[in-house]
Amino acid sequence: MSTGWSREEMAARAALDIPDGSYVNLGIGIPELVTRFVPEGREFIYHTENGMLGMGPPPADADRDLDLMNAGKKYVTAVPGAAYFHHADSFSMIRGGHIDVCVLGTMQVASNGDIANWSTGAPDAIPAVGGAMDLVQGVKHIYVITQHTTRTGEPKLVERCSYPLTGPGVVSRIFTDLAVVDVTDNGFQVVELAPGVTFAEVESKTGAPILPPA
Amino acid sequence: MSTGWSREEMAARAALDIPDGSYVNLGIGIPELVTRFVPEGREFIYHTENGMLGMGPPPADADRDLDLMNAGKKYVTAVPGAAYFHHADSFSMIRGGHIDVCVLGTMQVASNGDIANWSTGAPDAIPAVGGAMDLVQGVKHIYVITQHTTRTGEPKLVERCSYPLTGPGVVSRIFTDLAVVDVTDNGFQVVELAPGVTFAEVESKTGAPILPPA
Amino acid sequence: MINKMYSSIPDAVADIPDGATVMVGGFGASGSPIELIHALIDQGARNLTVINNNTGNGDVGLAALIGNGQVSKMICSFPRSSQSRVFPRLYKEGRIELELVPQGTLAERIRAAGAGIPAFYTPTTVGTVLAEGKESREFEGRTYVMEPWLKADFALIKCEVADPLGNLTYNKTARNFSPLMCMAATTTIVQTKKRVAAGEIDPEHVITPGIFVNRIVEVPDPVHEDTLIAEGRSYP
Amino acid sequence: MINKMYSSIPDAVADIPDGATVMVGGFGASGSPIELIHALIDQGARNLTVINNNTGNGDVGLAALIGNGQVSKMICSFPRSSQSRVFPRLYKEGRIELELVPQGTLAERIRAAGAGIPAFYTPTTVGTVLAEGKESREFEGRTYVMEPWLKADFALIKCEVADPLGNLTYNKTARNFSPLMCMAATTTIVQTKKRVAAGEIDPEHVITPGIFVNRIVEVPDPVHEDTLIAEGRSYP
Repeated sequence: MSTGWSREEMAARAALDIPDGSYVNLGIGIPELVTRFVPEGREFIYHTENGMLGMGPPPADADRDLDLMNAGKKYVTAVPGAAYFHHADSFSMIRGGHIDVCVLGTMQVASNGDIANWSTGAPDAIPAVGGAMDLVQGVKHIYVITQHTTRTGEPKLVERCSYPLTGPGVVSRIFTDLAVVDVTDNGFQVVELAPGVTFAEVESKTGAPILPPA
Repeated sequence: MSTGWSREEMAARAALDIPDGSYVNLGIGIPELVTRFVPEGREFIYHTENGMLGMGPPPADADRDLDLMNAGKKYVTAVPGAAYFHHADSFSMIRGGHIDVCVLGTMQVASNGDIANWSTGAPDAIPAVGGAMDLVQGVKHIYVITQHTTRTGEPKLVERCSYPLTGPGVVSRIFTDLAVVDVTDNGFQVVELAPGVTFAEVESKTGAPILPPA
Repeated sequence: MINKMYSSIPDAVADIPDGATVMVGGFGASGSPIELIHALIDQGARNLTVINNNTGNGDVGLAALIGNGQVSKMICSFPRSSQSRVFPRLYKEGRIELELVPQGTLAERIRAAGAGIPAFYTPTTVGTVLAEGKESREFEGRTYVMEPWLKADFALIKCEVADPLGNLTYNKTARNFSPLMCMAATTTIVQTKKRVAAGEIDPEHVITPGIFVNRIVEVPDPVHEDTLIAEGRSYP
Repeated sequence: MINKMYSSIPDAVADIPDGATVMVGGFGASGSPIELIHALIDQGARNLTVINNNTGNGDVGLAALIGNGQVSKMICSFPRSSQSRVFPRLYKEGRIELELVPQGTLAERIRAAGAGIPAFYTPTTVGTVLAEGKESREFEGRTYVMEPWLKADFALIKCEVADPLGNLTYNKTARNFSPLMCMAATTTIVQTKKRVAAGEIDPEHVITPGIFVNRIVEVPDPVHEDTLIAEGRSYP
């Protein structure tokens, strides 16, 4: 077992790559941790698909407003300068290319930037897509935070996704517990290794050709 | 010269055919007079394309707000219960079939319901269409108020419009100084003659076959 | 004076017929018009096509309507969530149809219906199984799919403040799909927490202009789906 | 802290290059960002394509920009009005191009650009000369024409209240095209009558969320086109 980055460290590393003043949409899971690691001197404005810019942290139970939820249906707060709007306006922000960065979890991501994070394609599964396909097509930069492999050790960074795609060729950067990996014209390219992790380990746990750090 | 209806009487007659509670858009000219003749016990809500429902009468000069205009760029007021909105929402009301009645002036109207009221088609004219083509395609009922003939005595109710169309087959009822005329599957049909006006006179001043009152 | 107020919830939903297409406002629990949905359960219309982002939670509200066998088809983006049991069961038994529509496309299709736009192009779903059977086309070197408008016979909507003309405001993220659904339904039925006189809502602050609203009932203390579920309630 | 405020009007428009496409908010005189337009006259960019409902009035604002020879093409719905003289003269002399777009189609094309919708279908212009050259198509037995989105490099916008994040409100019918243009331009430049701190605009009352705004200058006492014309003014 390598050392590598913890969930929190992955989120913190991703936050480092988000410029000051960015409009950011965060997926459910590890991506939500990004809010805890905004680098000193930077400010991000969080968008939630259900109709809000300026989403703040969860409220204390006593302060929660049953009409103030995020896209994951969790209770949230509003920061000063927030705005509410309806769903068509919210997805105009997404589809129209106004959101700068979206950080998503995933089941698989391929070396051509394909992402599969909405369905296993199992015949008895109930398909549920939400806003995932809108986000990957509309947001300027699609970042992924994910463990490098599944719990059973299968690579999540693959040559071709075996699960149904959320969108083709959309991911630009991947933050795993082992490395930061770019999707380039030449496929996966490690840009940074986690402390104590070797390129050989990353390569062995990646299901596609991957280039070492330059 | 026949007696016939005055401009005010034409507007009052048109107002009689607008049901209580209607959302109404009025064109420039005689149609604007409709607001003065709302029948007792009825209430109309006026829509103006530039972004307002609940348009009220012109203000006294001292009370005018330079940011409160109608589509004809005249200063207006807002009634209690008014709402402001942007142009895409305003034309959603029009195109989406939410406005009940639009009363327009015209240059020509044909017996198949075609209307031509935006351009003479003269080669040196500067074309200007505004919202006319949106209105005639979107509003549920298109009424026309017009003199029966031009100043030089040419019929304005014609078999085919010679001017460029605003929209094809859209007009349902016409209020002239001489008669109320419906556009039917059988062409023009007089439904009411102005006091002192004979059907023969109407027929002689109409540029298309026209049926007498039933 | 124009007055769209109804004094009785049952009266407001009485004429929804079997086979109707019904939009239901709300995103998850926020903005869900529980009282109107429960009145529709009491009323009993069947074979409904329901449009909502989700499929309800627990055994109240939309989930209860589905559980009561009144819905033959759901059009939604996310039919399962942590507390949705009713739809998954019926779906696996083959007793309810599902049209899965991505969330942004769902919102835009509803808006298009209200705006008189029969179809539009979107990049969403391109290159995925959800684009299968859709017409695609290139604009400026990128591929898009064509999506049709989505209309309804009725919309059931929850708002915060309403006046008798039908001007509405909402509370926070309870707004979500509701202003769009008001535009897209032939008959829009609204439950409001608070009723005010015409003119009391600042014309600058109106979110849904009255032209999109047909009927309003005042429900001063609406129940909230999350509260009902926490209390273990079911309906009827 | 995010702060989109500029202290100088010239700085806010300094980088608009020759050949740019510029949306200008306003419907006739209401909502016209006269100070920003005059700064663009001072700045001198030429060969501009300008998108506005009209073509300006008198010899100030948009009409003055056109009169100064900076505009090679207008995209608008109504290029003449009682007080517009500059555009008609240049048009008749063949010195300015005109793309005539019906008002509702103009609004929807601008919104489409902001919403990532490359094209949509509308019934407007069907059966008229303005449909010539457009692709048409039937939906549910009715004919519609296809219209493309309409983008811009810059938008010049006048608003009533702004905060440093770019959240905006407007005054009455001065709202018109402005919220749509904010969405559709790569760089949106706003003049505001009043500046407030973030949080002072109620999140329920924001008309243009800050994500659509790039630069804001405070112009506490903006001139109004109608007043300038009544005073017989011209610019520069």
